[in-house]
Amino acid sequence: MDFEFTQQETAFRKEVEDFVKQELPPGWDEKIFRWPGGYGATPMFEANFKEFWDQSFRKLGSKGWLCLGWPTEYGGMASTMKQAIFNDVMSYYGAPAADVATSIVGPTILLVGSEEMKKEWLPKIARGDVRFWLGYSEPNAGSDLSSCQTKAYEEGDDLIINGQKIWSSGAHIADYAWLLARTDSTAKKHQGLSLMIVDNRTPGLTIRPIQNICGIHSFNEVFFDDVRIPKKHIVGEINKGFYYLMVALQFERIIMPIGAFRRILEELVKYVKETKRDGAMLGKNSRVRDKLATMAIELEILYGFYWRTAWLMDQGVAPVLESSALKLLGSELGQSFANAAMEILGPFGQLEKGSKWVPLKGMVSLGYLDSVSGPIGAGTSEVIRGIMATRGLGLPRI
Amino acid sequence: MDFEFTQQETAFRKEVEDFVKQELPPGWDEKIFRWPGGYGATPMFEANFKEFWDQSFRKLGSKGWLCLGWPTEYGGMASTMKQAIFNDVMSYYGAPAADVATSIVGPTILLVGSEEMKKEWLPKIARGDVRFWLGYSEPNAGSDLSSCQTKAYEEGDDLIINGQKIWSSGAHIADYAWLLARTDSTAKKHQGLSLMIVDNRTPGLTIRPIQNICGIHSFNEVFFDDVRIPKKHIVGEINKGFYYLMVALQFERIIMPIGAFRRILEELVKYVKETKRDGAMLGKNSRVRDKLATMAIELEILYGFYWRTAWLMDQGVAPVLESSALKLLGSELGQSFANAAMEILGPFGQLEKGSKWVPLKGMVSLGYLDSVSGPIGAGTSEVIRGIMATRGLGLPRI
Amino acid sequence: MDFELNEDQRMLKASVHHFLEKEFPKELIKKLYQSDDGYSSELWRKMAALGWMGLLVPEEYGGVGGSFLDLVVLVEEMGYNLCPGPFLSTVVLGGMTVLMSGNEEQKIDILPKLTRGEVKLTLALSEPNTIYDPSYIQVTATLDKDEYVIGGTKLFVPDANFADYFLCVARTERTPNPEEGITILLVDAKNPRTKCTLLRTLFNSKLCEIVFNDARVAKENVLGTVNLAWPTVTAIMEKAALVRCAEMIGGAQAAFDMALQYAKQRVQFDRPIGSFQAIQHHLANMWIDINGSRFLLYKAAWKMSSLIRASKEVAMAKARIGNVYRRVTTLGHQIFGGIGFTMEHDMHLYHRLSIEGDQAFGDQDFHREKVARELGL
Amino acid sequence: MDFELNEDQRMLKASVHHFLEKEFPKELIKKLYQSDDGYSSELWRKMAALGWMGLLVPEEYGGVGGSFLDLVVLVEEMGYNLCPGPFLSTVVLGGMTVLMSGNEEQKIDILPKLTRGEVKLTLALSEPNTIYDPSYIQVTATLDKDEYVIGGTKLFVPDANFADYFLCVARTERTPNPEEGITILLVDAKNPRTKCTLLRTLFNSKLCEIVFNDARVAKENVLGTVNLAWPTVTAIMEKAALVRCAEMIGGAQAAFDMALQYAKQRVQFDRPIGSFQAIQHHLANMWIDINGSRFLLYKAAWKMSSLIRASKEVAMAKARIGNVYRRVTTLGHQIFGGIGFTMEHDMHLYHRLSIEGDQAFGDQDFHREKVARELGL
Repeated sequence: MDFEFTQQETAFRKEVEDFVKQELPPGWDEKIFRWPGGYGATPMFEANFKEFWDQSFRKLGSKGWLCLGWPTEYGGMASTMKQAIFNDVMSYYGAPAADVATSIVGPTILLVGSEEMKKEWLPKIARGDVRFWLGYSEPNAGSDLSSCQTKAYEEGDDLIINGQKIWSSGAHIADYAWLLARTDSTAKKHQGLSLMIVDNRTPGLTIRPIQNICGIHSFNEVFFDDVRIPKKHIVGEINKGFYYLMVALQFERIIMPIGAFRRILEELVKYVKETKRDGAMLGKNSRVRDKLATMAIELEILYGFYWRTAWLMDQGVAPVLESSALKLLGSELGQSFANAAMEILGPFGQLEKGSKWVPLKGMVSLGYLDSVSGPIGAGTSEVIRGIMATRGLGLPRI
Repeated sequence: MDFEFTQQETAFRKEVEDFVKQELPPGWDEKIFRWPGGYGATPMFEANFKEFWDQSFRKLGSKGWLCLGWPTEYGGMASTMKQAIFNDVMSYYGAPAADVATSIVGPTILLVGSEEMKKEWLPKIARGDVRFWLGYSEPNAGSDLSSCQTKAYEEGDDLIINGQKIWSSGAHIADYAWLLARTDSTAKKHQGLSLMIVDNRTPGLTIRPIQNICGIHSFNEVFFDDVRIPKKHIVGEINKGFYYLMVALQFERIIMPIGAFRRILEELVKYVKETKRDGAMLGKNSRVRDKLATMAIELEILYGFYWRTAWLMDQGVAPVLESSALKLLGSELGQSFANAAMEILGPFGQLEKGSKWVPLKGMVSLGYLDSVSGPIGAGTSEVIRGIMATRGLGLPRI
Repeated sequence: MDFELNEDQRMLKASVHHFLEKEFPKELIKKLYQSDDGYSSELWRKMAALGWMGLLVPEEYGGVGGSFLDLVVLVEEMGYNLCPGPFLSTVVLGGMTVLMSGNEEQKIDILPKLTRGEVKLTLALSEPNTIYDPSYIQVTATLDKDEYVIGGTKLFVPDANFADYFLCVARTERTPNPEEGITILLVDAKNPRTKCTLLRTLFNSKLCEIVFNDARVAKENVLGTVNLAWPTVTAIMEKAALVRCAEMIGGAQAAFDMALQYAKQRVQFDRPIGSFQAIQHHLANMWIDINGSRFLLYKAAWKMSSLIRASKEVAMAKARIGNVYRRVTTLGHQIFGGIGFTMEHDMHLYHRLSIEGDQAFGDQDFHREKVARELGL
Repeated sequence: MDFELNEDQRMLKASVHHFLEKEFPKELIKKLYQSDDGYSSELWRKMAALGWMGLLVPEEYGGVGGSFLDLVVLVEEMGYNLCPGPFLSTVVLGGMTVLMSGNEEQKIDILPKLTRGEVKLTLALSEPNTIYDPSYIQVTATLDKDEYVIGGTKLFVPDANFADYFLCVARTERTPNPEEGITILLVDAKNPRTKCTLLRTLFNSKLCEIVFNDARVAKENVLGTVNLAWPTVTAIMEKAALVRCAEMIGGAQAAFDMALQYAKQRVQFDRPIGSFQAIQHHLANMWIDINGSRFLLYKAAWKMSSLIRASKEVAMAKARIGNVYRRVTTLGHQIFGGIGFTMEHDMHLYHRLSIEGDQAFGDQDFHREKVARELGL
């Protein structure tokens, strides 16, 4: 056993740290904020950050940091551990680090895409040139993606797509859809679905914004009305989309912005050490101490699953249990951090960004709202516990 | 609204209180102990208390206190509220108050029994002359009683019973079984079951003790080998046993020994006010204070469901949700009281009865074990939440 | 015992429910909450005309002379429908304080107007360094001839932006016992040396900062006895905490009702999600949480109505119900999934309110500590 | 990073597992636990022969010279199979204390015998009025010529009934700093002026009371420096806490394995109970609890092995793992239902041990407070 980074990893961590401190615009901390574990306040999906984010991604791309986990022959460093280190550091600073293209589209194409597709898409993604949105959920297919009703029928060399997607995070600032659609209506639910790439500019594709409860436009509804794409945009084999999607789940987990938890905890500790209430330092209150100690312990456990998942992936193992635990605990920690922070800060926690008396830049009030999305998005906690039990522990399905 | 007892109820409460204080043998507190919410340390099922218990029941019977909830024409006072008051006071003192006969057999016969059966059994039960055990569970029918495999086939005017029961609390000190058996093997699972009364002395009935984890013999296995009983011992209509059993559930809930919670809380409060640890009174430790305050609040809520269930029953309502909540919270409180008490007492809590340094007469170590039985016995918490959801809240079954 | 509302209370409950449903559609409520002017003066007058403002005001001052329990019934329904406006501030923090400690002149001056909906009040208590520990109250009022001069900053004053009068809790004397030397002063909100700033919060719930910059008020404006106001403040905080509990239970019930209905309709994996054991258990737990806590609420309210000391019951209710409201709305979101996470949906309104209610008038830790004291610890 | 045991550790783990499974069937374990003489001297010798007692003892004293991580691997398996006996007391409380602060003579005298299983030790620290706050240690040792005279009562001393020597933590001087003036003395258990009484506990786990009635020991029996033993005590308590964590994780894993297997087999409502969502979620939560905490355990153990300060990691592990063990065995009982509630079943053994382990060497509150201090609070 060894719980230290290698020298090379330590050096890499330092390099990322130096880079991000230098590159982030002054006052960045005040501008953006993402509550870890939540999906509602993701700055990369906000239109006003698009330009900065695009530029940043190209810079990261030029350093080779958008494909750290990919094999070296595709420009990567074949190290999920490095990717995890990178995400940890970047998310601590609220900096751009990973998106749907780098964490889901790229790895899936690597795994199941044709040579042609690899050649076409991987370099663009690694350079940070293209952004994708995830076209999975539909009004009647949320937890149950196999109920996907968006249809794509063949017509010559093309597919014609009709249907509707929802909760499409960042569709409005992305270039392409990574779309799940039904290509065989006669097959069983899971078996007739395909993954495909759709250019956002294709005629018939309409995007309508949804405002989430954080007051942010991150989600969209996307309508497909006779949208025509070339068949070669199907990823891997036709009708295997659902299985690809399941396999890709593990990639998704490791992009958790785990460093943001670390940051919040540090800022809270600092706050209670500096703040007097009712004549005593908050940090001397044993109830406050218990809450912060518990947060620190739970975060340490989350890091355990985080590093272990990365390590297992580098061993070539698909860690169903570990990566599920990571998602589950991450979203629960998002909630328990928000709850504990609110309880520690008292009414000050409710103040919003910009208020004169607001502590921690107003992140707690935003986080309190956003944190309810954690156990809902990207697989509800109920679904994930079920996956752990059946696929991970071998318990029988119904 | 009114949260006070009536004058009559207050007077009754006082009468019970005076009675129990006078009647309990000296040192009773040291001898017996029951952890509320648990099923493993019930003194009424222990052989060494049988004589005292039998005598006490006859005394209570002579005062008319074993059938407080029954209609006046059967000797009762038609007041579930009084029954609840009675149980509360008696359980506070760890005194005999109710058993299977008075709380389940009697009320069920009242509801569905024939006139003949009423005449035969109700007076005996009200006098405290007979004790019953509950023959529901089997090795393969625990949560799922409808899977009952004990069979009773008709032969002339008799039934011949074969099969096995388990977790039969107090069968070894009781006179009769209140037995669930399959009388129609061709019907659907729920529909072929009957309730019947079986004399423990009937040939072919064998009782084998089971020692529970509290080290107490309260449970038994009971084997039926061609046990012959007269058909007239069937309760109500044949093949309706499962439905009777469901209806009777509510009666069972109100016998919770709720006063024992009150007693434990009082004793813990007293203990922390008198005990110094590490130079300070335990009661001044804010973590201890939080735990005791939380216990008090949760107990108050339990009392809310307790009185409300009694009140609703007196209104003629069958309170599915309230009585289920009562059982659920009662068993959970049994666990959380045991956990909190252990945490407050530290290693002293682990000491057993009789030890020189033991606090609270050793009830905490016993309670810690017994409390795991609460959410298992008389319907697991999982089953009860399901009943609340489907029968109480109208959610669809599968 | 009797667990039912009486006939009048049932009628009150039904009529409030009906009125709010009709007059306060959720669209209006969302608009009101998002605006700085979070109530409708027209509807405020209608509510007054229905007797809501004067529910607790004795008939001699033009009120209805109802019981505290009646108020709880009313507010539970207001919570159910998220009724916005400075009701609790005016009626409890203001009206009940005047009723408890005002002199006859003050009562005659204020209470009839309050009943008619013509005057709005609030109590200014918390400060940057204390939520409400009298030892750390730093706003001072110093007698200068016939006037008190008030200086300092109050924080999180509810609905101060609407108020015609602030009831300012100030230190008028340094004493060894911190609970002495506290006085309540009636300050005209138009006093030029007060500055009220609306704070932006999670629920935009009109919590304000008030800076008193040597604001002068006549010494006739003292409410109650100079230096001896702290017991009044404590009593009012207890009542306000309990009324807030009523609002929270109402809100939790609404969130539960919405989630239950949705669980019966929403189909995933070819069956209603309410047929899944995990969702069933969530809903059973929510039901228990709400109904168990409602007992605490009504027992405390009944005691108050019956003029029996209810400090322990109020502390129990407040320690528990804020937590329940938060849990219920969090599970409500979990059951609704994505659709509940949108601005158009109503669930987040309840969720926002739950944390505010939990912290108003003493949070869980505060009230658990009170329960411990009531246990004799 | 590397999350795997090395080759030697994997072999150790497998051989321990195999040995215990073979030599300690559950029936024997139940017998041993229920008797006052809770271990088998024959098996104790076998364990010694396998090198378990001397695992951490340097080769120069006849030991194996293994790492702390090796010990954790060993004890995790011991916990899995509920291996009874005074192992932790002898090896950690006794052996490691001698190793850390004994002089050469003492080491040469004790450690080889300990390694061969010929001598058993324990540390007497807690007292009726303190679990372990040095300010309240009341057992005193007073120098009288060449001897220390020890007086007072120690409580909850593990395995003192088996021990050949007590390492008694006594106050030798009153000092302004309570952490000074504490000394460890090696007391022969046969000393006629000591009285050891076995306390009956939930797990019958051989916690003892020792009364020192002016027991005299030669001053050569001081272990380490007079008056300056507290840092040693703290260090030993940290190690003992972590070793106990290893035992608890092993036990939790065993309880989980049993429950998982049962959930796959037990049929109710015509399907395996493990197909019910509620049971599935219980088991998923148990898996997360155990595996999340095992990370804390191994990280702390690796730090100790690497001689990196691990106070924070140990406190995190101990604060969490006791709770996890208790939760896992409680859910284990829930899954087994009635059958698990019988004496013949094994689950209750784990359940009993879980509360004892949680409280040994500092409970959750104690260690959470330590974590808070490590956070700089």
